[in-house]
Amino acid sequence: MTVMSYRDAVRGAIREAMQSDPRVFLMGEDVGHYGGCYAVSKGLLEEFGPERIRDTPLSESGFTGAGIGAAMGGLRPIVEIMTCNFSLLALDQIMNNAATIRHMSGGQFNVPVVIRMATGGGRQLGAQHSHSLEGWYAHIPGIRVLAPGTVADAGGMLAPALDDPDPVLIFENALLYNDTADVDWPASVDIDHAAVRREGTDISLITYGGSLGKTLAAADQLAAEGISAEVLDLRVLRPLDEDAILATVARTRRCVIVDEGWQSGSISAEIMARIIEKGFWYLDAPLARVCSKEVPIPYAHHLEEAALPSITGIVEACRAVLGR
Amino acid sequence: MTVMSYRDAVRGAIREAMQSDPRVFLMGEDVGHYGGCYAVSKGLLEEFGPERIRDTPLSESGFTGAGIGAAMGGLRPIVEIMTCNFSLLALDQIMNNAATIRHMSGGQFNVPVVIRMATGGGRQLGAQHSHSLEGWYAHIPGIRVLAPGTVADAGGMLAPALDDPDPVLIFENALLYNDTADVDWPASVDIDHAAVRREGTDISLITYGGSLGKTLAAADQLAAEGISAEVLDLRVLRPLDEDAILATVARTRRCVIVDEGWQSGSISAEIMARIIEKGFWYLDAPLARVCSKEVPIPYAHHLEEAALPSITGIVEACRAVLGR
Amino acid sequence: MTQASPKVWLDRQHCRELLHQMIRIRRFEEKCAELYTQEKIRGFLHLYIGEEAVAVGVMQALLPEDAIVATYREHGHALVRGVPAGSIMAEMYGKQEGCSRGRGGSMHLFDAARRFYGGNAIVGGGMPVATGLALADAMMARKQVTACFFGEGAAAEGEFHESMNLAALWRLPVLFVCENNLYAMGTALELSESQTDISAKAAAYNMQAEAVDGMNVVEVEAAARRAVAAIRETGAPYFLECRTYRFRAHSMYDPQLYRDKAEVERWTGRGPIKRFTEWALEAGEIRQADIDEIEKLVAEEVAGAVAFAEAGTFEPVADLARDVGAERRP
Amino acid sequence: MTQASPKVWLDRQHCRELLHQMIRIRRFEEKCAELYTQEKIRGFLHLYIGEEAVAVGVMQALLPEDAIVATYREHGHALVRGVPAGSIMAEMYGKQEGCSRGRGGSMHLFDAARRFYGGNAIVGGGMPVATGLALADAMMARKQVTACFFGEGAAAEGEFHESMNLAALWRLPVLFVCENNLYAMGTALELSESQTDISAKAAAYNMQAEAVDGMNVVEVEAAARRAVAAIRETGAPYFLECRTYRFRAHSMYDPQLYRDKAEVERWTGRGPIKRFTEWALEAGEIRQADIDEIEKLVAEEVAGAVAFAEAGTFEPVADLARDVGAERRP
Ligand SMILES: Cc1ncc(C[n+]2csc(CCOP(=O)(O)OP(=O)(O)O)c2C)c(N)n1
Ligand SMILES: Cc1ncc(C[n+]2csc(CCOP(=O)(O)OP(=O)(O)O)c2C)c(N)n1
Ligand SMILES: [Mg+2]
Ligand SMILES: [Mg+2]
Repeated sequence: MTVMSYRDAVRGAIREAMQSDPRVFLMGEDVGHYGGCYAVSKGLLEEFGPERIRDTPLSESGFTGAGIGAAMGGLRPIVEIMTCNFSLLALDQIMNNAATIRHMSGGQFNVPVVIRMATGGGRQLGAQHSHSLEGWYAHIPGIRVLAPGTVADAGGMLAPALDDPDPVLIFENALLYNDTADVDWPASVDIDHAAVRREGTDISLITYGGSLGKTLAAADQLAAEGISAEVLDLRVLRPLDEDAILATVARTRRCVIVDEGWQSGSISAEIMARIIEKGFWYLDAPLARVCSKEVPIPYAHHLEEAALPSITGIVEACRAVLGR
Repeated sequence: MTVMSYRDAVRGAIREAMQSDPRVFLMGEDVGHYGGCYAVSKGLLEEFGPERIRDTPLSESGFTGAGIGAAMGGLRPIVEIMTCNFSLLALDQIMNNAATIRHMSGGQFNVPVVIRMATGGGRQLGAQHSHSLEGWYAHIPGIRVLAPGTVADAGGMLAPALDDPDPVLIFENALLYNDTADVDWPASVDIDHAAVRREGTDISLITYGGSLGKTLAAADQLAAEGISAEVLDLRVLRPLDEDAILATVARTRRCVIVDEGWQSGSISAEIMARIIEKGFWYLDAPLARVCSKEVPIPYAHHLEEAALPSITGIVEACRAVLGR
Repeated sequence: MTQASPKVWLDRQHCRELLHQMIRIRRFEEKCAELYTQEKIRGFLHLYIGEEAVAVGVMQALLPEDAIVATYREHGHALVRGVPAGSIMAEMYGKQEGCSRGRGGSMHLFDAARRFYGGNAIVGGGMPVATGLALADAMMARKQVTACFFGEGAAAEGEFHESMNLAALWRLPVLFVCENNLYAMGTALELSESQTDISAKAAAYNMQAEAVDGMNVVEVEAAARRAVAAIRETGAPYFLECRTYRFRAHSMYDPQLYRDKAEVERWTGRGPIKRFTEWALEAGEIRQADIDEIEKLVAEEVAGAVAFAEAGTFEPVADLARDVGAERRP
Repeated sequence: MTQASPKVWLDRQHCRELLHQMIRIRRFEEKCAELYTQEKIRGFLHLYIGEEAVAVGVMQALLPEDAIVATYREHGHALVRGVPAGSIMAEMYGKQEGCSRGRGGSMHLFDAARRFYGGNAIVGGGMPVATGLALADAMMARKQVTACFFGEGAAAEGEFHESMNLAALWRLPVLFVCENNLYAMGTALELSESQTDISAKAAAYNMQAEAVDGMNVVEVEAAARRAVAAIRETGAPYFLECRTYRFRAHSMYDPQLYRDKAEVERWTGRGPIKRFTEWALEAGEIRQADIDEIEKLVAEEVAGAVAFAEAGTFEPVADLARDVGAERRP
């Protein structure tokens, strides 16, 4: 076991992938000389040189598309889009190329690219820098969407993502980079299944990524009130681990979903839909969700806090569902 | 009453807006000399000249952003993005500027722009030209999303959209342009409410836009089987008319949602979520939905048909929900 | 016949080859237009008629290990690259014997064996991908070239700008081929570019750039050979603007309100096949008998392609979700 | 003092004004840095220190009816434009007395009364908007100019390309001001552009373009006046590249691994305030007493701004959803 931060885990995973496979390289804005905007890639330029730790111009569509092309050309690129806020500029390449080329070419070509980006609010960065778009991206067929919520997942998801013959998007919540944990290293995780992070019997809390910590904290508070909450970390937002979702709801018969996306059209809606379609008869109460308020995320601390899911909000939603 | 096509209705609405308000102009690719890629704007260049029927270069982000700026500068631009498939290139401008500026500026600036685009599959145009993204766009706070499914709405939604002080996106399903109907003209509709297009008692079918026709046809078939289906046309995808959704479900206690978006994360999921959150106790059966299959839409006719919602698929989903 | 030489060798055999390829494209597409009106081919169909000299000329300079990225107007490129006419036709019929299993249609021809990377229907969308293919070549020290075709309309897109800069900045072996046919759908070049000299735009990225008469197959071939030789030597990208003209409508839906018949006639008068044939006959490089034989061969090939497509089968609907992702993951 | 003249009148009063404005920005931002370490200001904070001559010089040429679009590094632009220092500071405190009601923070200063359209934190994202503002002016035959500020890093973005082309193609009255400080975060210009002469890129759009020493406020002002006069006369856009340098970190998080101290020192040695002060003292245009008075005035203004921000109030949480859309629709 090794104590490391989420940031170190991502960096360690990149290093190991680059050491073990010469086809792997990292490209994105400021991954090299700056050391990564979140210091994730600090030191890697010195170790691997500017060809493989490749600083790009500010050209999200261009370099994401170049990553797609390089993947088709036999490399295993890790494209870093600084934050998901800027990924909108690359969406054409992601949806119209990365996600479609295998199907559209009748299976002749595949796109083994990994696209990493930071996501989430909570740092007073305002409306253009606080999006949580991972759940929204999970709408697109042809890509896999990962949301590591723990240090172990941050370190362990990259290798299987690089092994995946198809495009994988990894959303790293920027608030997690400083989290530390004692983890097995080298980390080895799967990228297919959700994980129960806490067992419980009264209610299921389904969440992922940046909201996992808040949800576990809410579960602690609920425990103090005598409510036993199970916490399911989705880990993979596309394809959803429907079995795990249905299994936890079957156990507890009640469910609250926590998700930092704007509420309407968030992935929490999709999870509700799956439960209703296949687990309707398990339910003893309506489902509920705790999402971001439907506003551009404001700068002022108190307003931003009010806009994002909170521990109190989760606890209250659970109480409401449980009728307490 | 006047018989006209959906195309004529959109054109008529543009003409009238331009005649009555000198601030209104149309810009987009091939709106002028070509006559509009769906012939919507045919003849308008001759009538209004190239300043106000403004052909743009292929620069979706540039001219959409210019529309946003022009709106802030006092004009009332109608920006036409040829199809929603290309709108991904303009998403940064839509989400980071149009949708946020009012809030982010503390209410000082607003963006009265109307952005129209064609949407939908069904014409064998393949994976890059068959997206149905209107439900996906409905996730974004700060914009209004309209989906005219009738000739009257196609003609009547533009004027209130132009009057709206905030950005309005209008998705015109390309398969509807040739539909004709006998409508009141000038059309006058609201852009806040859903509309019951057919009354019924056994089950509610909730849909919009390009799926409305299929859904009404399915309701006809169901009627022949003795099943009375109510059809609710959402019309406005953001903000959703939650009252109308809950009201129809309260009446019929059963519901199927029909939507051309890819199933996971589609707007049908959001509708299910709303019903569960606020109408759970109305329900006598699980909800169901008929969406597009989660594949890039293929070219071959039989595969494309299998990928999109079908009348048979809707009828079968209803039977299943009704346990018949 | 593909040759690695930087010079054009205009012997008889080569003249025949150039003419043969141009006529193949022409007749194949004339057939496509016919089949479209018969509703055998559906969706969007963009014909290359009038622009044949570009694909034929450029393709001469490429080797089998080079890669190609094209647009929705790519029948010509696919044919000259060696994608079998039958598999292209079957693709447009939506048959599983098509080069994309019927999933792509006219706008999305793919062929892994020929390193033909599509068939991209987003204007400008193939340019970053081509840049990335070349990046892979550069990083793996493979002396390959990626040829990237696009229309002059694409030059206004941000993806053009970003790709040009990346390719020039990183010195990637891309041959950018701008097929400047003066119109993007109905939008004339002067309505879409403040600088209508596209090769001048390219030069502003510090990229070697050149404009040629795209109606002259020999001139195109010569320029492409120079360009490809330069790319192979320096590893740096090269921009070739081929000035050409589309004789037909943009797609099958286009009433062509934006240009007058006289203009079209002026251009068809100097069509690439017509001009080359006249010159080659005059120069004694080919004889009428050669042309007749080519037409016969091509007619057979096209008929064969149609027969192949007609005989093709439809992929089972049960396979719809196949190839959204890999069947097996590690 | 804003003047409509195309010439710079370097009288004493004007020299004082230029110096005063530059010192205002400098001291205001030094205070911001201090308040950031005290956690009074949060989020991202990008300082303009070193680049003051650009905003001060350009703003001299603009009239109240002109519009401004800036970036996340826009304190200087807002201050010189007349947005009250207190309302800027209150904004960074997240108070409702802030120029964006505390919703925007440092990166999103807005002021409708001064036609200050933000404060945009997407690199390149303001450029299409500025183009559109100018389009409105052109279509409404208003003789106004929109000044659009952005860094050299933005020049690689597709939105730069599309905006430049649109503005030049449609002849829109935009003054594009590229603040070329040689770095985009940690990425040096030569790592981001194949053509590092940004004004040469601009010329490729057939746009009038010019590069000036952005550390010399008088040179910037003179160029801006020429540019604005040309725009007002012709209606066409103009590109001004101001070569400058950021003395501080990119934002408060940046350890500046990508450049060495010696380079920074070389540039601070020819800082815009230092150079202008030395020249003006030498030329007898100002005296030490003027400087002392300016510093005193500025210190009072900054202290007043802090006091205003401190005394400000927080918007009620109940108002969170206000201004997502209009309160009343027709
Ligand atoms: C991003 C994008 N915008 C719009 C379209 C619709 N469209 C298809 S082809 C075309 C014109 C392209 O012109 P050009 O690049 O000159 O190529 P050409 O068709 O003349 O060969 C347009 C506008 C598209 N496919 N992609
Ligand atoms: C589209 C986009 N990509 C990335 C970023 C992150 N980012 C913020 S500032 C910056 C550097 C911009 O450099 P430049 O344009 O030269 O302006 P400067 O900061 O030097 O004034 C980057 C990469 C962003 N805000 N927007
Ligand atoms: Mg063209
Ligand atoms: Mg810079």
